[in-house]
Amino acid sequence: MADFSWDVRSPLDRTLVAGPYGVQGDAGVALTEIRNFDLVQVMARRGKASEMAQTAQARFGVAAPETPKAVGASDATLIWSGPDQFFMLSKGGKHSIEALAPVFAGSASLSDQSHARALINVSGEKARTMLAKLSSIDLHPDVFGVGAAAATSMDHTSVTLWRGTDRNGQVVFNLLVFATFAQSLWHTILDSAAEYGVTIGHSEDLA
Amino acid sequence: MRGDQANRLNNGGLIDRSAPLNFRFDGKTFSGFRGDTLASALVANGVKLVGRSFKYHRPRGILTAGSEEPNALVELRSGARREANTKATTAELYEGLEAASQNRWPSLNFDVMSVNQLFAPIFVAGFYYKTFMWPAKFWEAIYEPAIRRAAGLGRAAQVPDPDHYEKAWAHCDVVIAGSGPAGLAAALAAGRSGARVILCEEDFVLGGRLLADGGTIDGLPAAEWVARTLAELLAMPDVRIMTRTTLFGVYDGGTYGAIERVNDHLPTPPEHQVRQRLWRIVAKRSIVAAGSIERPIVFAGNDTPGVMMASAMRNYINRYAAVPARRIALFTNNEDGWRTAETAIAAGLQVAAVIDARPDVSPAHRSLASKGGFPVLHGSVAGVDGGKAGVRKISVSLTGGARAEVEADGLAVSGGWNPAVGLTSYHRGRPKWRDDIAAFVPDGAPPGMVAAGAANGAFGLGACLREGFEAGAAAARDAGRSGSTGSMPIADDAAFSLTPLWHVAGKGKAFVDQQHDVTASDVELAQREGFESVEHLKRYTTLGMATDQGKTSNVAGLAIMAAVTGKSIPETGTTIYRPPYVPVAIGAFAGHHRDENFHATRLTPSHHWAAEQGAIFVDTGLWKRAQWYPRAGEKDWLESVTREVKAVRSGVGFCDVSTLGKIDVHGRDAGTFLDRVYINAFSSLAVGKARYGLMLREDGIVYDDGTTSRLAEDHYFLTTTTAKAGLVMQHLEFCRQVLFPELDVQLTSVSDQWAQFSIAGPKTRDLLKEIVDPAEDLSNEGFPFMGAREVKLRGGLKARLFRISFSGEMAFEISVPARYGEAMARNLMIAGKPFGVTPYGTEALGVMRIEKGHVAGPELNGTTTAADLGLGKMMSTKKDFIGRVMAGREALVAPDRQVVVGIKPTDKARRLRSGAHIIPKGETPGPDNDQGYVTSVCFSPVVDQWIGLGLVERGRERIGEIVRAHDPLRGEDYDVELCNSVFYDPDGGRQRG
Amino acid sequence: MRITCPFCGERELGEFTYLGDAKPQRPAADASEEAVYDYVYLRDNIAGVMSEHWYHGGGCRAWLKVTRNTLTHEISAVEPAAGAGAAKVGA
Amino acid sequence: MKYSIFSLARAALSGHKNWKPTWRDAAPKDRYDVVIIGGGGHGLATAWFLASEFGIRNVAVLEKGWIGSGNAGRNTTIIRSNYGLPGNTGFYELSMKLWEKMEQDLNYNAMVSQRGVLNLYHSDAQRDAFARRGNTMRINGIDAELLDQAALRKMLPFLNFDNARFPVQGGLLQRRGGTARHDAVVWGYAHAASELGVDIIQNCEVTGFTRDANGKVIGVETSRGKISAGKVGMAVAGSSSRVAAMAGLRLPIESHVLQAFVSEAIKPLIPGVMTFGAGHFYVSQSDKGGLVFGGDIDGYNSYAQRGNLPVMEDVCEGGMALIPMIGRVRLLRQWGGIMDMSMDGSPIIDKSPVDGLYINAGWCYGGFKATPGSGFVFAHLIARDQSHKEAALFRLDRFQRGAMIDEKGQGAQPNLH
Repeated sequence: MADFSWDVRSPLDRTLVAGPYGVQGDAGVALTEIRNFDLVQVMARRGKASEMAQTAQARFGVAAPETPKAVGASDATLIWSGPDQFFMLSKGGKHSIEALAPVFAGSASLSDQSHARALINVSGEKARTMLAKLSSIDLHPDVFGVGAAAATSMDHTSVTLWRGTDRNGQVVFNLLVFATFAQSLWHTILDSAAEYGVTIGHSEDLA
Repeated sequence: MRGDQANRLNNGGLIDRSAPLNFRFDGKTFSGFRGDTLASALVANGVKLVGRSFKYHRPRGILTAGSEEPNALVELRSGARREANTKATTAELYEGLEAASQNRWPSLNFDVMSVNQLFAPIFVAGFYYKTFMWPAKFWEAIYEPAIRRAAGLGRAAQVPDPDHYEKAWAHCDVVIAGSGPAGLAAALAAGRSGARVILCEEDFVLGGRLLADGGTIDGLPAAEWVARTLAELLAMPDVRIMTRTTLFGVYDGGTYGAIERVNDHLPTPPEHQVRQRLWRIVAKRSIVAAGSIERPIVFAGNDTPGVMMASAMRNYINRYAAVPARRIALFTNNEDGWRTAETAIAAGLQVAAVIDARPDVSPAHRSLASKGGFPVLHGSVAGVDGGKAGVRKISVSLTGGARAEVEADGLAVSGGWNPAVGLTSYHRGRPKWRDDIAAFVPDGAPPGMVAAGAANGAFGLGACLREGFEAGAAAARDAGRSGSTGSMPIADDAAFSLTPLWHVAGKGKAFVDQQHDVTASDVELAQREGFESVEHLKRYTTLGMATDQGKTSNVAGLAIMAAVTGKSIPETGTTIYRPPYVPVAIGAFAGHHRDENFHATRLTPSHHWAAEQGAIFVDTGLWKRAQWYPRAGEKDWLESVTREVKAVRSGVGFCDVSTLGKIDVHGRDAGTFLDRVYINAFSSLAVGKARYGLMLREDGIVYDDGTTSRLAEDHYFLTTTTAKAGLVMQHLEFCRQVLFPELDVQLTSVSDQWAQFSIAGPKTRDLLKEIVDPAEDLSNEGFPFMGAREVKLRGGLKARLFRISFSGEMAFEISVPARYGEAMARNLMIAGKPFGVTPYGTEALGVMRIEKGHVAGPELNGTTTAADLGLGKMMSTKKDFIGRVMAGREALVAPDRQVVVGIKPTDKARRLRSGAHIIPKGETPGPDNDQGYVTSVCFSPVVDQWIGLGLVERGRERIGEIVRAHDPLRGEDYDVELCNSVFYDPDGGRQRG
Repeated sequence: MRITCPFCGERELGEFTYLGDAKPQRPAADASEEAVYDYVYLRDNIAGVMSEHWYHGGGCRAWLKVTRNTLTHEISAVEPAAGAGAAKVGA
Repeated sequence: MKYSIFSLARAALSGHKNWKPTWRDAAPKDRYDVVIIGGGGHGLATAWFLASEFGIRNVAVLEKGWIGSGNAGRNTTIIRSNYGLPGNTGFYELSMKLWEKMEQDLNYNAMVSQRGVLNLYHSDAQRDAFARRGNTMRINGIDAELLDQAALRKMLPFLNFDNARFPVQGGLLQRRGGTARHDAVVWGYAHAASELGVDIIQNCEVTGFTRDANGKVIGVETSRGKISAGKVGMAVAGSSSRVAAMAGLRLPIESHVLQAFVSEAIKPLIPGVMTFGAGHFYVSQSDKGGLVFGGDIDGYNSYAQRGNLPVMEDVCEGGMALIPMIGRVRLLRQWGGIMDMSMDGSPIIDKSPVDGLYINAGWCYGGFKATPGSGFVFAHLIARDQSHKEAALFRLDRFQRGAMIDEKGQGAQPNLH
């Protein structure tokens, strides 16, 4: 019997080099790849949006977002991804597609996207300035506050962007990127951020 | 006076005398100061001759001090960074700057091409339309190359631009173009109201005309007021001030284009920084406070070096402490021009005379003249003596007919002011004429935009502040900001009186468009020849089409046209204003998207593993795919590919096919939905089964194909071709949301979720048994051809397994979540080792599909029907589906259509090429017997010769016929046999076995 | 041009794909070939206010009906396609 | 008035005071044998061919603005006959042959310059498609060459071969392709037609058709009064649907905006016309020195004659990807034209379903190169009531019959052609 193992590799595994990048000194941008998460697309069946919402409320204790928002539950984040649909982001299998399938049976269709995306956390004093080179949407804090989310495009690539809770007094943006585009967009992000100085890392923890 | 800057004043100016800078112009070294432009530094060094004109190669100097400059164009920098046609008047001086004059040979001072001036009597507007026609062949061979070499201006770099560019977005309530008094007042009012403001200033300092003309605002000298205002604005967190930034265009929905010259003032951009940045600014309101442009008066010799706009002279003297001339004559038709006389006297320069075209001069100016000891001549300039050394003598025709001469080394000209109406006119709004200032002012501006201050025809300082402030307050209000605007800055308005004067008739060339050498008589000639419409005038004479975009010439040109046609200026009208407001580097519009970053790159889950194997990659859309895996000793790609094909056909191989589009189709009505989008039925497909599907466009032509599996009663897994993945998703969403909204269907792209591998060859099952949990039944009975279901792998991982074959061999496709993709490739290698497993690339994939006669991209070319592809029988007659009705049109079901057929050369050693045409044997090729062409070819190891597929008229009825493959492009013509398109295992026993 | 997606808010043109006039309705299964030809090929090609299909593919993937003036590019209304999201349509 | 170097030299002696208008600015008469709507290149060429080839000289060309104010005056001046499908191939070659003798025909220098048109390919599949097309051209007697990368490196060393996302692999070259001075084509046809008696009437907008009891078109109503006509031809690409609607017709056409760009003039840099195969960009350099370039249409219905930034950026991205030395060359002007985008990307030259009305429409973004050919075959159709053989497939009813001429294979979606 052959001897083989099932190593997982994140889409940025071969590309990401932890440490400083670009201009030396205090980094204006911190980039962290979050690895190995569960991500499930939940889409209401026709005419079943309110059933789906009730199911989500019962399961997660929070209302599923009906507008472009990210809503934090105790052990998961629900991110709006389109009309009558949302992403369920979590860790550790508790809300994996297998776990959720029976819960939403009849009210929503589920699609596993855990491997279809890379998750990049962008923070730092220059995070917003840097993202203005990639994103056409207005990220001013009055417009895009904590918990705001958007299904949008960066560099002609579809992304899901939401603003997490501030960390150390600084904004935190989360970026879900299609896995096969991730390396390409990563390089573009680095090019855009280099002039501000970058700290690069990766993590297994959802921020 | 300091060193070689002989024409620098000892005091004053906004230059930093503690920061001297060396620069070179035409190989000669000069010095200037930080705060200089190249033009001001040249002025300070007494350089008058800086360029040659486009057509006649006339010597030219510096006319203006801004982006409207037609003459002082240079090649800036050298080598890969050489920039043609850079305006010396806007180029900031930096240490080591290198510039060269252009459009001259061998030197600026002695330019051979200036012989063109001798032919000037012939080289009138449009002369080239009337000659160079005989003999016909001479145009490309002789005339045109000569014209092309003579034309153009500067030389562009001939190697790739080494600098980087980027693009960015900004959002605000109010964007303001220009930071003169109107722009600053607007920013103050809007900023104080709490609005988010972006103020764009093309200069490197704020202030606009205040920098040269000063004045008193709120009781403060202008410079102090600007500094105070700037401090207040900088303290507002949502006000952003962008210098070196020109707002160049306005687009729909309140989107504005701006170019920021981030590092053009440095020799090279610092590391990690861009040269320029293109901004897309989204604003609820915009205020054009771009000022106005002083206009010349057209007279003979008006292009002589030393003739300069009156306001530009003030710029050089007041802002740069640089003296364009020691003895200055002023030619004006308005009050404002007199400021130059005041400035000259204040700077201790001589005023030779003021030539005023108006009947009256104000008492204040009369006393200035008597105090300054210079004459005021009522009349106009009739000619200028000079040449490349600059102005010497000016002849004046006095009101009443007498003549006078004035000796001077510089002539300041003011013909009045034209508001900068570009931005307000880019949505095809036409500016309107105002008689009181004899100028066009904005009208019909794009939604949300207003003009204020001089850009709106308000020339007084007080009026500029008032209009700007009010516009700023109103814009903020419109954007929903209600903070207090505080008090409005106050200043006095100077009187403005003007007597229109456009053109002084006289002997000698009088230039309207100096860069393009369009003279007043060219305008008259155009009219004579019927080019009376301003657009015809522009196109016939090229008036206004030079790099200054007609900023100093357009209005004068149409005024002259109005005069000769007897129409008024507003009746004559303006040409359409076109963006950008200033020329913008192409590199900036491209930004990051060049070289390898032109488009994004998509990588398959096993990409890095394949790279380790030494795979050669091919671009397929955005994807990099392994094309083949060369091995040491293989002499070419064909040898590698042939090895891969043989390995699959005799053993087992695998290929990453993750690039196929993959879509989860969920919902109670998923089957009904697929029945409508595919020509064949899917609602009848059993759970656990896969089926090949073909979809048409609504016009009946084949759109895409792929295998779709039913994983559950309400869940299908649909695949598309790699090329059409995104488009099919869009099409299916259209069907779901627009055409069939009543159906319960949900669609999700899972293309990136699954790493999918095709495993093919007679030993496939042997290999799979090593990977898949032993409890899974992979036998023909347990997992028959076209089966599809989830399986457990050894180690517990779940995968999807599909028994489908593109190669014609016993084959499966296996999907695992993408993060396991690389592990899957490695494990297939390990598990397959005993069976000689061989990774194969897209070339081998292509060979095997051609051998099996499967159609792909070259056959699904957007013009073929299902029947053309040999798939007509798949079209269900029991249901409606997209494309059904249009597919039945007469020409699409005609018996003589070109259909897919196999093709092989009769000479087995012959290479077949795609794109060769099919001609009946024995006939001379021509349009009437061109019966089709070869679509796909490969060297088939199993047939042991080159084979192909083609689209050939009635091809399937002609199996066995020998025809010609005619390929004149490659000089080939050979016999081929039309044959069955399935070259390999026509019964399909192998894939079912 | 910027389109206010009813789900996402105002977004720039690059996120959207255009299809065309939203007025022609796909004929029923039993319609004549002439009716289908008209649907597929003939256009009013309005110079003025027109209702159009746009796809927010770079965002929420909703199909939209956009009312836009083809002379000025001014957008006066945007509504989702009947079947965008999960709303119940018809019986 | 005959134009030549001699007449120029003579005129110079008199200070160019004796030149006559290039064409007569005519006032409308009550009746013409043929009225052509549209004073662009196609309309004026049609009038000239009617007069010179078909002996019909009582012709008026009605132009709502100034002649050449539509797409004739706002295109990127390319001429070529490198089409691959029956219907197009022969027609565009007919047109190319007319370009080759235009200046002598018209006594006007339109600066027809055959410096070559090169379509670049970046993949094997593109090469194969070009091979198919190039062979079609050769079989139709048209010049075509398939060049490989080595040949291109020699010919155009500045292309991005080595640092490109989609490296250039080769190209299909038509040496007889090139450019012509667009405005001069309009003026040349106006000049020559006017000399033969054609009335060119500017500022005359057609507002309706006059019909007889049987519905036949017998004239037009205009901003300058009614004009009766034996036959009426429309050559108003960009406005075809609007004009056809006055006769109650709906066309398989949408109007879309196509942007074009010109850079500042620079010394000769780019020899011929080239098109990027991996993005939307094509470029040539005018005799004056400007790089004239463009790309794809903006992609939405529009009559606004102006475009938006995304396409402008897309075009410049293509330009930089292909020719990275143009980064510092500045874009000087941007404009937009309204394209008659047909449902298969090919034109319509046919009798309309309304008796007496003839249609010349649907040129997409390819109308300029067709100017002389279009004028010739349209004049033929109007004069003889029969399609010229090289225009026989450009029928209006081809969509009903399923006989589309779809070079790009995009089907009935005009913004994809």
